[in-house]
Amino acid sequence: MEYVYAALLLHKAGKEINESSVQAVLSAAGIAVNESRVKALVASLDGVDIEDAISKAAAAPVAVAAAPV
Amino acid sequence: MEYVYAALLLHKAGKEINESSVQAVLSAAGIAVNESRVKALVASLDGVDIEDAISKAAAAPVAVAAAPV
Amino acid sequence: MEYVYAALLLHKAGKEINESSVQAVLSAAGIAVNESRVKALVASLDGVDIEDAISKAAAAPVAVAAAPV
Amino acid sequence: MEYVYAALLLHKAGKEINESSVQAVLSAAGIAVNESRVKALVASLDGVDIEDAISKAAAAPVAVAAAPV
Amino acid sequence: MEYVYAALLLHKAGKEINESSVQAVLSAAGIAVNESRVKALVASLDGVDIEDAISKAAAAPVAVAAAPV
Amino acid sequence: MEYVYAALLLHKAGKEINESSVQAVLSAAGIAVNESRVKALVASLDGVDIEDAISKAAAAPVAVAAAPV
Amino acid sequence: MALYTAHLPQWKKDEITTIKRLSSEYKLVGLVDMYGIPARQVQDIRRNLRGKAELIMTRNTLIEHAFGEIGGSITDLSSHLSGHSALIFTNENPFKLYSMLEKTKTKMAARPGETAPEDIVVSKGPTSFRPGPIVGELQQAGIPAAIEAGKVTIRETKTVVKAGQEINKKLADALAKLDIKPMDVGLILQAAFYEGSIYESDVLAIDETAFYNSIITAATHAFNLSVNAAYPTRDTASALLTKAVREARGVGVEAAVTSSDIIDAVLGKAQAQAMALQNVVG
Repeated sequence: MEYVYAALLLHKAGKEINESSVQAVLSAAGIAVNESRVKALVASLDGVDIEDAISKAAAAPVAVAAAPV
Repeated sequence: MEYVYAALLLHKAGKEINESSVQAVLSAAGIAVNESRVKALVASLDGVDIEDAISKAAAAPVAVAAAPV
Repeated sequence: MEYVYAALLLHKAGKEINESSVQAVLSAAGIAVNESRVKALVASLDGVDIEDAISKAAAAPVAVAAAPV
Repeated sequence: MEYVYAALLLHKAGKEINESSVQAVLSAAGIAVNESRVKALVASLDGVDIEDAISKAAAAPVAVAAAPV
Repeated sequence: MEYVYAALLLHKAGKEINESSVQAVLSAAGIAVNESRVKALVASLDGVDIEDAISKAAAAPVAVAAAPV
Repeated sequence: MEYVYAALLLHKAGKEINESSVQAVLSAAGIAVNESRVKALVASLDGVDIEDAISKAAAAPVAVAAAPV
Repeated sequence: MALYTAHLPQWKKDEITTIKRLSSEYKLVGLVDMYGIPARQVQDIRRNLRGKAELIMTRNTLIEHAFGEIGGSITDLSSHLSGHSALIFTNENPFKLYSMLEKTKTKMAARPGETAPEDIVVSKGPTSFRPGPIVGELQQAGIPAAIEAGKVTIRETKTVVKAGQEINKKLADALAKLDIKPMDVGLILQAAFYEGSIYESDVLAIDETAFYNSIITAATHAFNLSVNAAYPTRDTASALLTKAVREARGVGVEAAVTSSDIIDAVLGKAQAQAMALQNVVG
């Protein structure tokens, strides 16, 4: 999931999400970066409306609801 | 929110969440870091069971308001 | 509600909830304190498991109306 | 959460929520105040309609999560 | 998604999910295999309890707030 | 379930789902193929809108919130 | 039974020749049960099958005779012959044929003595009948009929016969008058010979709903695995982002991180907690 957080971080910072930017963020966190996972992430995000995905999460209630039945 | 993303990235990577690690991640994403916000983040997360909070977030339903009848 | 806020504040800070502590918090917020309400609050909290009570807080779907996925 | 309670208390009392008022309330509760957290709180509340945010909590339905399928 | 199905098939067959087994399944389907995507898949699944991951709902349950009566 | 996985793998890859393609995928995964189950699968898929079924899977389970009390 | 073609009359020889010819022309030879299907329905079914399958009605002895002459495993089909078997020929596989035949089924009125395939329910409401002896006939069949506003009306919705029970003559007549058609009629595939093997009806029956649900389940598995293992695909990238944001928001609110993105949620949670406590203290 850390790869996805890196993408969100870059998005929030207004930076392009590409292989080198994702790699830079992960490396800064001290993570041994798996290049293929970075590629897969960047490829899968092509054409995705990130703002839209974020807004869907924003609708979530934040405190925990009653226990699942 | 980028500060929280940075914290989760570190958490997922199994790294310690402290002022310098958060700062490093944010900087790598090209974000101009506000030191006081980093301090506040680290202080807020102190004592919080992040794994637990994540799993609660995943279980919470997304609220969709029904159209008024 | 301000009396309850004061009690929660004290509770979260790990402080004892008694007449003088509640009074101090309310006064600091510039609230004219009603002594008998303070007494009533402290009395009614006696024996109450506050953590348990607040964990029952309903999920608040604060941002509403995401389109159904 | 005590910082947020302090903000709600001040809001309820009709006082301005600024660094010194928040600090005063927390100190009165005997809390060692973290300045950055106070700053972050005050900054995040800038432009927020508190009445609106808390009224949504009041209107919140009790969400019952469906069992995972 | 075909890469994920390949993993599911191998899992179901009780086979190890590694680069060559995934490649074999995809090739048998007549797919021109992207080596980096295979590597990413295998890396992502490393340490994952697949039984658990396939049965745990990944999408958030949607709570539909009842219209006020 | 492995027969359905195989069918979806082929579908996602844009390949035709027929007896020999299903058989090839299953065999490559090391699954002992039951010929009549393959036939049954292919026959059952006739007239099924796979995309439609998949889109139902992606939809989040709907939890219905109780009305405010 | 001895099989001496030479002693058979010409018409029988011709039928056997036809069966043998069709058996070699088509990939599938099947037996279908024609029991209880009126001639008119048979016409309809034939028309529906045109171009896809050929239906031949002949005597069982001639079928057996023909299979015997062909030899090999097709002779095993003979053991599935019943009193009302007919032959069906097609190039489809047995599963497709089975579902094709299922789709050609139609509803028909029940005849006296037949078994109800499901609970038969007569619904409340007016009928098209004018008052007359019909009311008594319906009542005798156990249907709560009455005259209301000059029309024969069913007073209440009632299950007149349960699944598996016999439909007696009075009820059969009454249901026919009310135009209730509870019986499924159609060809039932008893067994099929296809590419060297015999397929019996029990393996051919596929529950379409269960199958459709299994596709949904398989797709759900893939979706869940992709998201939970954080292996992004085009189909799941957006869901992964949403999940990551939800996690971040959850952690942020839990830790009361005061960030402008989630401050409203944090305030809401604090307020909800205060309200919960207020409820306790009264």
